[in-house]
Amino acid sequence: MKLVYFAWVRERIGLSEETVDVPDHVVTAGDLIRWLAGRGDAYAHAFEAAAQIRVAVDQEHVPQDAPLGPAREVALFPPMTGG
Amino acid sequence: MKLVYFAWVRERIGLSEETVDVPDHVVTAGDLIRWLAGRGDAYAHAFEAAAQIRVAVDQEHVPQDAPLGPAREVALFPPMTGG
Amino acid sequence: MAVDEPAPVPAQLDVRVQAADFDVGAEIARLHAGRTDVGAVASFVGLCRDEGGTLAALELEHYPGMAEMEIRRVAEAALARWPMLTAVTAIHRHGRIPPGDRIVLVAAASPHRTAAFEAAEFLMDFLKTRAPFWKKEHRLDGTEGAWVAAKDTDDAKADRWR
Amino acid sequence: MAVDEPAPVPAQLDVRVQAADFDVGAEIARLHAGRTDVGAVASFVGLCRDEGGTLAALELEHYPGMAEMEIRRVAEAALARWPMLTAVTAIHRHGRIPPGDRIVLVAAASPHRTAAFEAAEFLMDFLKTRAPFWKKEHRLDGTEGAWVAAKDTDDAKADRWR
Repeated sequence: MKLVYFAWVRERIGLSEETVDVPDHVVTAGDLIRWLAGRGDAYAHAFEAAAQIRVAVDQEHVPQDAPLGPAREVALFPPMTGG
Repeated sequence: MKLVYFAWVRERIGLSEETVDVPDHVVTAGDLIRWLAGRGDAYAHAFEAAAQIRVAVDQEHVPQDAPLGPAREVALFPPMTGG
Repeated sequence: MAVDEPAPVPAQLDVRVQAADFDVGAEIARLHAGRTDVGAVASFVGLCRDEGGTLAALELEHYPGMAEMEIRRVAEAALARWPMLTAVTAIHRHGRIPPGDRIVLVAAASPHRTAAFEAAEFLMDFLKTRAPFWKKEHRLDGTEGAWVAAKDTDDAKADRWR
Repeated sequence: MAVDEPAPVPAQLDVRVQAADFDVGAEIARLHAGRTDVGAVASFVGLCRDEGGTLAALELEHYPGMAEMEIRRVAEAALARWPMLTAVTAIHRHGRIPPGDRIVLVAAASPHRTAAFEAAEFLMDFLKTRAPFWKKEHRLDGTEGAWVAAKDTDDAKADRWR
């Protein structure tokens, strides 16, 4: 699964994107955030305020309780501040 | 007293402006409209829907029950349709 | 949203009543040129619209002097109501205006967007119901058109702000 | 106000995400050029604002592809909600933008003004809360600035429309 990161999520992890093998117990977007938070200090810092994190699956916003399904690209980022 | 007319009030009367001597019993803007309506068929037609007529005294909107006071210029016109 | 914070410098107020067309981009740019405290410019352009394909032009009659004063009074009411506004522009044309041409521009600048949007809509609502302009239709077939009737919905929109 | 009258031709929808600046006057003119059924164009320009005199620039990061798609989804929601709209334009810049420069333009055209005003405000409210852009401050003294925090008031504004 391709993961892409933006803004301070990207900065804290130190990567713009990566491809990961996600374990079977990761079903929802929220599961993915919790699993990523356990991958080391940088990830723990990026996802410490997990409820704030926004998720897009194949470039569409989804709530954290949405199943990821056969996602090609999952993006994780802070609340948007455009406009 | 100088009177100025706009839009269909002007067209019905056939004048853009005129100076009139107003009798003493004409105290309010509404009195003026009623008095003007008695000055002949053209005026009667212009002021037949008296409640619709808007009045400005010295270039400020006033309600029909406002006293005219020492007005220099009184304007009579239909509801505005600018913008 | 510091709605009650006074603007750091007096708000810029520009009201024009003119026969000539205006440059929308230049007017909007002028509302924030040379300053960095403006985050938002909301604007509105009103155009001569041909409902039935029968209109040659609208003739906009106005009350010279009062038209400008009344628009200025409306703009000053907007500045009093939204003290964070940094600038307001209102331009209203008179004379003969064919379908598709611009009639009116209002624009309001502010640090934040809500005041700018609200002020622009307020300006249009009161300009429609208070500025002394009247529209007469000229028809393509040469017959005399009607005076455009005032709309109750416009009065209702202005009444929302009271 | 024939709010439920379908537009006579399909509404024109123009969404752009770009580093370059845009021409506000040309964009607004394009929303009504060559047609006589448009009576109203409401628009909004958002600018880079320097709150404390310490900002060198905002860096606007975006999610390429999704940024344009999401703004398009918001614009399509506006066209569905106000079927009388004849055209909508939304342009959002990315990259480094100094104080005073333009960041975003939204504009909505309609026969009547209420739909145009409401749609322009709707577009900004949802563009703020849904379009994947993030602002980072760069300070004049060269120190690294903060990521701009999302505002609860922006969520509240978007929630008004639900």
